[in-house]
Amino acid sequence: MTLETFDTTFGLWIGALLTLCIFSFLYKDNPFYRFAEHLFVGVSAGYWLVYNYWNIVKPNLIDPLAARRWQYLLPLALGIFMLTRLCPKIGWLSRWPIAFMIGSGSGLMVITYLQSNFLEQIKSTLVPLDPSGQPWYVLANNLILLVGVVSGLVYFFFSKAHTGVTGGVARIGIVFLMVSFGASFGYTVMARISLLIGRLYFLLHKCAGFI
Amino acid sequence: MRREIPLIITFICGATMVVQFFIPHDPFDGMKAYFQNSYMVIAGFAMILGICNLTMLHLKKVRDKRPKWGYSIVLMAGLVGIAVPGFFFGGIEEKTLFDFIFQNALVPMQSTMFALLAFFVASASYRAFRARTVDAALLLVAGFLVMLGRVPLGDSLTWFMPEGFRMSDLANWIMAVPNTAGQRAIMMGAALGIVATSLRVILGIERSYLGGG
Amino acid sequence: MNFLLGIVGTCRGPVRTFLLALVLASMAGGLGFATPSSDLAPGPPVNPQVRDRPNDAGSAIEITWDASFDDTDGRGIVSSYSIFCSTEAMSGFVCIGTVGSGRKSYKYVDYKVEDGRRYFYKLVAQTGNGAFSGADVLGPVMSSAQWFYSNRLTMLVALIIVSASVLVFISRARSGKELYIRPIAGLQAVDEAVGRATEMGRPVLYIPGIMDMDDVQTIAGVAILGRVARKTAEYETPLSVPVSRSVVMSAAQETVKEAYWDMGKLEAYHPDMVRYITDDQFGFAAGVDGIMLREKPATIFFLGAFYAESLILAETGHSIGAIQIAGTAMTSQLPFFVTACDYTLIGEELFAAGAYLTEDPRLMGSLKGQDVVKGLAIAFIIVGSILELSGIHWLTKLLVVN
Amino acid sequence: MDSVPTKPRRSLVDRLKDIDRRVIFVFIAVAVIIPMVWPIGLSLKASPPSRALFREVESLPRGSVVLMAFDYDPATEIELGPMCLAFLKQCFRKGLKVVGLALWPQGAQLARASFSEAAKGYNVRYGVDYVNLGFKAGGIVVIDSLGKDFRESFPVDVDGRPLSDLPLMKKVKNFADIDFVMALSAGDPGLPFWIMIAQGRFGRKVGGGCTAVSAPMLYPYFPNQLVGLLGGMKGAAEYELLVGEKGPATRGMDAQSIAHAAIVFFIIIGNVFFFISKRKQKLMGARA
Repeated sequence: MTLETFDTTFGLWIGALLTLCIFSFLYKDNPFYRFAEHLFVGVSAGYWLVYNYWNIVKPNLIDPLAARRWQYLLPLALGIFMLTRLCPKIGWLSRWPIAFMIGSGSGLMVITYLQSNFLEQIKSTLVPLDPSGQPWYVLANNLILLVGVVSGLVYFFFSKAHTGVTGGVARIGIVFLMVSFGASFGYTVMARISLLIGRLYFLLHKCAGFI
Repeated sequence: MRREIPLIITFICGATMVVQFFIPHDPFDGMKAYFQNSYMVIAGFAMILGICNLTMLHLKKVRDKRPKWGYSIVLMAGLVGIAVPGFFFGGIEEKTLFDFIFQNALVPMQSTMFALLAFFVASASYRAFRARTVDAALLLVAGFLVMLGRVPLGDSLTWFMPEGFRMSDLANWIMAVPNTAGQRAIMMGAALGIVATSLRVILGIERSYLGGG
Repeated sequence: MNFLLGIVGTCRGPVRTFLLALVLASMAGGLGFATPSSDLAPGPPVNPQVRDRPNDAGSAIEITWDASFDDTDGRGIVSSYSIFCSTEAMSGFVCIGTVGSGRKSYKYVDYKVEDGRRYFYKLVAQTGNGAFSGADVLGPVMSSAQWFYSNRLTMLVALIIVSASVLVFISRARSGKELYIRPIAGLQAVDEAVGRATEMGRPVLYIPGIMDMDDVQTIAGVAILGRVARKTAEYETPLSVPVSRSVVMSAAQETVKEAYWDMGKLEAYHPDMVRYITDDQFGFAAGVDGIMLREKPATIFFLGAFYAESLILAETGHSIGAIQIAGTAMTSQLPFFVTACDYTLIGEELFAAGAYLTEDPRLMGSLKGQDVVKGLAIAFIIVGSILELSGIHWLTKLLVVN
Repeated sequence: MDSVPTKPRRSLVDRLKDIDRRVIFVFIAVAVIIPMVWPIGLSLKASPPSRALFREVESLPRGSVVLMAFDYDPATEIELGPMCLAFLKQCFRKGLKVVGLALWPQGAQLARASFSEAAKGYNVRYGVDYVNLGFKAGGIVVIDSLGKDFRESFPVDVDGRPLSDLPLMKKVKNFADIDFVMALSAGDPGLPFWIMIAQGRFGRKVGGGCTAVSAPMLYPYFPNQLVGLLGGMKGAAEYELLVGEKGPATRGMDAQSIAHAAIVFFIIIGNVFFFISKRKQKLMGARA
């Protein structure tokens, strides 16, 4: 057995054991799951720490600073301020980087959501209504879609009680929402089963050589 | 001042991000990338805090010999076991110890945890897909039809229908028309909620993240 | 050609033979007689234009043209186009780029220019054998930076409308005008859910999603955490907040601490109430599942941004018999929360939660402002659909934002 | 959390209605494992997009060059891997040459494994009948550069050998030398980009394979821009059927259909029990 095949075999066995440990959770909480869970949390936390350093902090901060690009001093300062939480006396400084992150995050969200999830959605509701060159049933579908979008929006009215006309339209909105939840759920079932088949294929084929 | 300065920072950063969208001119054109880069770096530094928190909690468990403290040792061993080779021995390239642990421990656990969903999807649908109310019935019927339409069985059950009106076509119709409508209404509503919340954050009206409402 | 073949397919007998012959003849014509020899110079690019590229930070000139007459189906002898550039009109042209043929119209952007300097361009079509078309000198042209994206005017208008209506109603609400807000079941249940945990003597588990603080859903989740923490402080119920991002941990610690301080229960606060698990999506799910099984919380809140872990968490929470209140704007995960949780805040309802729980007039005013925008959007959609159906498109064209 | 108040002695119907979820878990596990170990071979009919892809590849003359993109990762291998194997076997059997590349980082390794698995039993050699160019970051930009010269983005193959050392790559300069493009894609960058550039701009014939989740978004491209499409495990199983190589997807499809049927069955009995117990309650209410 060469070192490489030993590596592979050993690795497969670790993978198989941990896979079984996690699956044991389905029965109930037990020492095997607890072992895998703690290992999982520890290893993944370590993984992301290392990943963060090599893929974010080094290329996006250390390398540019080493190349004397001084505009990177600001993120460095903010990063260090973040760490002041470790000393309670000046811990309040950590609010600055948090404020920076929240501020720029919200600013970006205003723009992206207004554009792609609001204006673009209005547009994609309206554009397919152009009657030229479309069979009637496509147009009918697009009109149903329009009714669904409008009534769904009415459901989200907060300052109007759901009574009378508003209530009736909101009711139609709920129908669309419920159908959409059911459909998305049913649609995902198959993909989730594929994941399980993938894991079992790993266990039965690659590890046990069954099939 | 401890509260005012963060509010000013939030306002300046937020306003800059909004303004840069409309101005192609220097220096606004590079602003978005710079800010995003900066907060990635901040999050990178912050990870040290998270790791400290996790370590302290579990070290305390071990020190106080609290029930099941042995698992805390497993956790610490996992953390140190991948971080030390990742930082000092060979980095994160292929065929390093770091990569070995990633491929053979982390990836199988991630995919298995993900695969648990196959079971949970089944138990959730058994419980929730019941025609208790009109709403639940709608959920049930839509989900049921789409599920059947996704497998060959669905079409075989509707063999008597003309082509184009079988179960899979019905499922596709549900996905394309009522489902899209519902999703779109949620998206548009949520977008407004997000925009309004962001505006309140930028203007300092929503400040609970600084502590206090 | 396809059209003819289609006809052939539907005919039979002698008619079919005749038509087939016709098709073959026309094909031969296309191949043999109409194709010019490749040694000839190809026709030049049609309608070549140069201009400063609009809506940019400068240093870019855009060259556009339509296909040469020899770059069309059946006469495709043009293999590529070459672009030459110089700072003088008559001399010094250097090739700066080549573009492959086969399209109807073309665009090439020259990024190696200085703002405020005059440039001249030449554009030639060439064949695979190296024959060139003639070319006129294009230009002079200068690049410059602009101060406004002309194609984003619609966005600016939309932003002004949204901000104005939100801000107007906030200031109105501040001045003491009473506002009605319809009940939302999931939010009415918050008190009861915390109360239940108190009665049972079990903790409340609060998960503000798995995304970082730059996501507004997380901000909303942490804001609601502040309200829930006030209640747990009041009832002296244990609170546990596992998080998957370190910055969220810091912000959540501040929020919870402030809430306990406000309620005069600072001695009951402990920083370990908020604990970091791991940045890993499924590692976090595994850790939180473990917490659920061991701490057996009576009430679980999922408020923030969730991905595929949503159902793993919600099903485990259900299996231990907890009351679960979820809320997210992730459309792909809502179905799972709806099926597995007792109450679900759908999309915008998550962002409305702050207003319900605090009854802060400013937040209520903001909700009213959002409603006004929704009303405008509905009106716009109805008017727009009538226009579209009657074949008038200017309104939808306004919505294009790049 | 059920609306029915718990009675001291519960009837069978009530107990079945609130069945322990672990019973469901066992059924799902069995429904998946049994067909995987002993395939049933449920009848399957190839759908038009799969058949079209198969016919198109069959019609390629011997020696034609097929470009194959491995734009997926281990998470989606269970769906896309079997397609890849069936397709490669068809190519090798027909004497087609295959050039593999990846726009996803882990695709290069998957390509290596798939090539060596598919090559078993065929007289094919690396460098002559197939090559693996490895991974290149950049998505659409990489595809665009292939229109000019493969060497621009891929100066060497996955093992660092220069392309000039590979006999197959001597006759492949750019898209003009590619007869067919097959893109296996799990997301972005992926099939839409290949359609946009390879088909739209360079007029190559493009076929593809994708996950079940993204199939509805890609179906509209068929048949004008996409010659054929394999969607999810079902598409892979159909292709195995067409090629005549029953493989993992056929087993997987059996497992998937049965697990699906099991869930459908549970939903039905869940409702049946629910209605029976509701009627019983009503009757009891009437008596009281």
